[in-house]
Amino acid sequence: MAVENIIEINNIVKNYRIRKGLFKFENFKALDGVSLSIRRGEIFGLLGTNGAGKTTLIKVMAGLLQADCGTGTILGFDIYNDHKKIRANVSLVAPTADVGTDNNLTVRQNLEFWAVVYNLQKEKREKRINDVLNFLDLKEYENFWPISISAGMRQKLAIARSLLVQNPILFLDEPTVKLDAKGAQSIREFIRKINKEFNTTIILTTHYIFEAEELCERVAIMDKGKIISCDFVDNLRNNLQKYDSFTIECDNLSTEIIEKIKFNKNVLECTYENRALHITTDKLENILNFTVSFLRKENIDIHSMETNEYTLEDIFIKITTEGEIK
Amino acid sequence: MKFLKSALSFTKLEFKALKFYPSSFVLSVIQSFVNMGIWLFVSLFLKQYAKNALSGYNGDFVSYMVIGVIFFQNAGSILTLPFQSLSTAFWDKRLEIYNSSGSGIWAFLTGKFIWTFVYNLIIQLGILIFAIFVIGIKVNSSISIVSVIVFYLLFILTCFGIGLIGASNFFYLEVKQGREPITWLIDVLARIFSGVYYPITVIPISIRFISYFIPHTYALQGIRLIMMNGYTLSNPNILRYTCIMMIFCVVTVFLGIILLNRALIKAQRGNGVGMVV
Amino acid sequence: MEKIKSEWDSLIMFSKREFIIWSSYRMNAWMWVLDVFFNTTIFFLLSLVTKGSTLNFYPYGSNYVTFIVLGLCVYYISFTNLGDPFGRVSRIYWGGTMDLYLLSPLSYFTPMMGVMFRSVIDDYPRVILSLLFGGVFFGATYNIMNIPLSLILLVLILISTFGIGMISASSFYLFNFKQNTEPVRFIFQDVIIALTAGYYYPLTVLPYPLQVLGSFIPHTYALDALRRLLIPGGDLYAKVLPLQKIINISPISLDIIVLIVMSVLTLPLGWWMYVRGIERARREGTLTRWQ
Amino acid sequence: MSNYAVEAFNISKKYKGLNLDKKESGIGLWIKNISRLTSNKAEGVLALNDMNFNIQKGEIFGIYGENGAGKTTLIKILSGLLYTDTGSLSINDSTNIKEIKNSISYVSTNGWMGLEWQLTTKENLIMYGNLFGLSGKQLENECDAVLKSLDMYSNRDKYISQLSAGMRQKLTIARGILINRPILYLDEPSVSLDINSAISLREYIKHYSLSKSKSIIITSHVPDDLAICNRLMFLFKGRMVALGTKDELKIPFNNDKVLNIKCLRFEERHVAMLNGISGVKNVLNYSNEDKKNYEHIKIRIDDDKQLINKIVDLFISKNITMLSIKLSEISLQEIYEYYIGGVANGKN
Repeated sequence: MAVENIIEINNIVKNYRIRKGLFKFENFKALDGVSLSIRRGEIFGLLGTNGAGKTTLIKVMAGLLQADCGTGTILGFDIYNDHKKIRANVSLVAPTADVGTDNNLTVRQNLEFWAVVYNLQKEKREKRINDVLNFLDLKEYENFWPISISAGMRQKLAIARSLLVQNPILFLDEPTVKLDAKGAQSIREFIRKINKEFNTTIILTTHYIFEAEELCERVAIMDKGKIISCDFVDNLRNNLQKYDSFTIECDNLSTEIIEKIKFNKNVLECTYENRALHITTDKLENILNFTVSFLRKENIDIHSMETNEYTLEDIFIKITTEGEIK
Repeated sequence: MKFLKSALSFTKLEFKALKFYPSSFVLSVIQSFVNMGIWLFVSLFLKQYAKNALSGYNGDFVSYMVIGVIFFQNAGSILTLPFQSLSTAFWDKRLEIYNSSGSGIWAFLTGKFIWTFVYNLIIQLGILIFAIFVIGIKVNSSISIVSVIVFYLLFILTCFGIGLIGASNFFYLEVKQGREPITWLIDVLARIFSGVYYPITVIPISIRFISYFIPHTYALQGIRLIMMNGYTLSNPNILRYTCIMMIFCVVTVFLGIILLNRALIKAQRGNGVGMVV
Repeated sequence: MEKIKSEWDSLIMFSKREFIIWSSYRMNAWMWVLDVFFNTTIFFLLSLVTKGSTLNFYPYGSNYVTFIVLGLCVYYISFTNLGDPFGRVSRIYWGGTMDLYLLSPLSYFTPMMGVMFRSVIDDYPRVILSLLFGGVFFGATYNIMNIPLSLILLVLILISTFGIGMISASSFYLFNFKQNTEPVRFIFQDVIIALTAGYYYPLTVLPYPLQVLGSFIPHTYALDALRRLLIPGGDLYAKVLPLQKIINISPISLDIIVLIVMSVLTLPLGWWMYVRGIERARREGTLTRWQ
Repeated sequence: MSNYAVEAFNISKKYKGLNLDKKESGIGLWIKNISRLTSNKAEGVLALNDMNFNIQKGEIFGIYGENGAGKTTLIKILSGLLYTDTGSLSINDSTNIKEIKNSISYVSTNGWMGLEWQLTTKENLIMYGNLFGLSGKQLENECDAVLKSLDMYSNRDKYISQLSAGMRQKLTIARGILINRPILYLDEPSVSLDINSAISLREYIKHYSLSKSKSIIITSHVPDDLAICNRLMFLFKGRMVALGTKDELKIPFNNDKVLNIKCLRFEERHVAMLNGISGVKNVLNYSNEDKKNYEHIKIRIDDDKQLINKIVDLFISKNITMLSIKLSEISLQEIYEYYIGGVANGKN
């Protein structure tokens, strides 16, 4: 399948007017020239500090907010003229999952209500609701009041609502905030499952970076209304470190051994300090295998080993504190 | 002293809100004027037919109506105040925060009371002056201002007391929004039986006894007699009304404080004053 | 056609939901009934003030209780149709669901109308109740002959007040009145209508400028016609309203024509303004309160 | 004077009627459901069951548990917002509810957090100070100091509506610190804070406790928040399942370590071989869900340095490329699961 950009926006600018006094207003730049393209079927992560403009961007992409300038198409629809069609074809789960969940209705009644609102055909409604309930393991709770199920369940209910119609795009704004470890884990599993089974494009914002690392192929990191970098996680990593390196913790290395390791032409740099052997290389896998088996052959104890790969969290902190990477 | 200071900080809070939306002050002034106007026109419409029923007040139905409505309005907003304040704070999730200070909820209610009292006093005083000088409500020339103030204060405090009793219902109530039954009932009964809109003498004799259990009856009647007929506190009728109002005032305020305190303690024994979920 | 069908389905579903919520407030329903009862009682007792004088509210017959009961009917209708749409829009806004409704194929109006259903079941029965209480307990009498025409008048006042209600609702987004009292509704319902609609007194009591102001709201005409038709002894031909004195046709037909014109004007205007309001909110990002 | 900031004996708390698991007959209402709790017919639901513990003065104490384990209830009880059903509680050597309220500072970060929209950040703090009986010039100075220390000083004249969620949260925490009570409760302090703010908040809390010798009690379901705690309590379904320092809590694990291995070309059949090495307790987790096809293996092993060599040798012989081998401590969530597993097995 050819790579197809399901979302394509260019130079989006959005200003908010903030009330300062009775008649005084001040502009606040929420988005400052954002360009982004997202492919069909990927899980895309939007990361950023508080107030970086993630939610605004999501609203613009969902057609809930009109950009001040810039161009863009979502699902091939123009963001200015066809916003109605965009809205009818995307789903969104807001960070406060309880919004839209009516506490007076049971879980099932809630879904029935939204099924009608989403204009599902009458014959299909019943089946679809059952499917969604089964898919998210909510079936046994269908007759419960939303208030008596856990926060994680309520979050699932919100996701269930957005799955009723099989829209090709699903926006998840902080889906796991306020959930405990177990609840968050199961939500993450479902996100992956939804993406796989329905080939839904998922755009995800989160504060938990490890979550993005676990789920997303590509991420965009936002700061002050700008996307300061947007790429595959690996590429971001490669940008930060040109060569791979790894560290092996081991005792009593003689200079002789170190020289032997250095002799390999793929080893670019090799130091031994404080019981740590640090090697920089351009061929990670080979050198790893080579070094480890060499050390073991020389009967040297290995205490630990680590490839010095940046985690997404490191990348995030580095990027947001140091600014754009050239 | 510390208590008063924290109560006043709530008063200040309301004042700040007013600064944010000065229009709300204008709106409530207009609202009060309109409400007075409606009843003014009703009395204008009916005044020619009502001479007989109002012989005790010189047959002046318009003055009778306007004075009654102005004071009744004022009392009505105090009556609902405690419950309303608790309810908004509860839904805004503030109540628990206030309660984390030793006497926070009481400071909150007192502050609100002070604010509403002053706010309404200004508005209603304006309307009263308007009614006297523009509409031409007849007020006795030898009116005893002190007596009016005494009655007014007793009236307002009584209403606050009833409001507190009503507010103690808050934590027992099924629906923590809208009107609360006790204050609602008092309000409705007062509208019908206390003679806001018509003298209680027109009420059929078989149900007129209800009037005598409502503080509004005495307060409004006393204020009218003082303002329209020029009676002073030395008048035996007025003196009797003053005593009755004092009893009402002391009983309702004390009962209100005790009941609300008990309700708070009970709430903390149960599920707390904040939302469980 | 398909579209209308689906909107209709959603409307039904909304109403069903509102009904479920409404029916769990049974206590409230009783309070409403009592409220109607007490309201009529107040005016019944007020009418006793006039004991000992002969009444004649020309041209509206001589029964003050019927007079008031009809006033209350129009008051309740106006309370819902005019007063409610704004409240509903703001409920959707503060509840945060506006975004979600917009992310569905529904038209802009369906959610608002659907959510209004709760007030409809709350308030419309009050119209009938007040007529009933007036008749059963307080001696109100009606001209049964003229009921069909009165029903047409009721429908017209329903539509025209709803039109004004839509205008008021649109000001929520269009003029950004979110925190406080909303001016369109306030000026109309709480000032002009409250004073000049004449729920409790005929328009003729008012000073002339207020009478002219009263000529611009539908309530005046609806009440004028209803009272002439339904109160025994009402005069169908005497001209009392300012407009009736200017235009020389029979008062009842003038009332009906004016009501039709007002309905045709306000409803599309309200409709259009509401769409503009949502568009504006979409530009400014004020559709819902997030965070 | 005792050394304890909090002493709790056998405290239990029942909520009324929160048990709505069964579908109720007829149509209920959300509000009704909350308030049905207050009617006498309501079933009691045990929110906290028979808890005994002490918290020392100057200690940072953590409460860890899943959603709905009773964390918030416990903290509300400790701050005098809820009364216990049974048991006795003494906070700062006092059992009087008014004195308790005067010796604690309760920071809840739920919902709108009781901030007043019509006031600026600083005015909010001053208003809150007034509520707690502080006033005057001194209060203003303290407000400035607190705002500075939480890096909020530049926002002091902003209205609440202009603050982001994270800033609002910081403001509620500032409010709690402002009134300067010997005990500070933080309920879920880092929800909706971004990473950097959360880290600096933790540092600040630690510093605050040390420098002013305050007792701080933190509830959270985020393990990172609790890293600064001296002692931890595990809560599960209203029961205290464990209490102690992190090392004490780890005793049942016999100093076991977790070995995390990331590698290429690991297959299912190799698991058995790993288990065959003596000293390997069990393979906890094996997944290849990584996007780059790395396999992640978690093994629980004895605390024995030589074991790593054995495993490395095995991998070399099987031609599996290892990208990292790292010993780590057992995570808080794992310890927690161990304890609640014990409760579930023991009691049911």
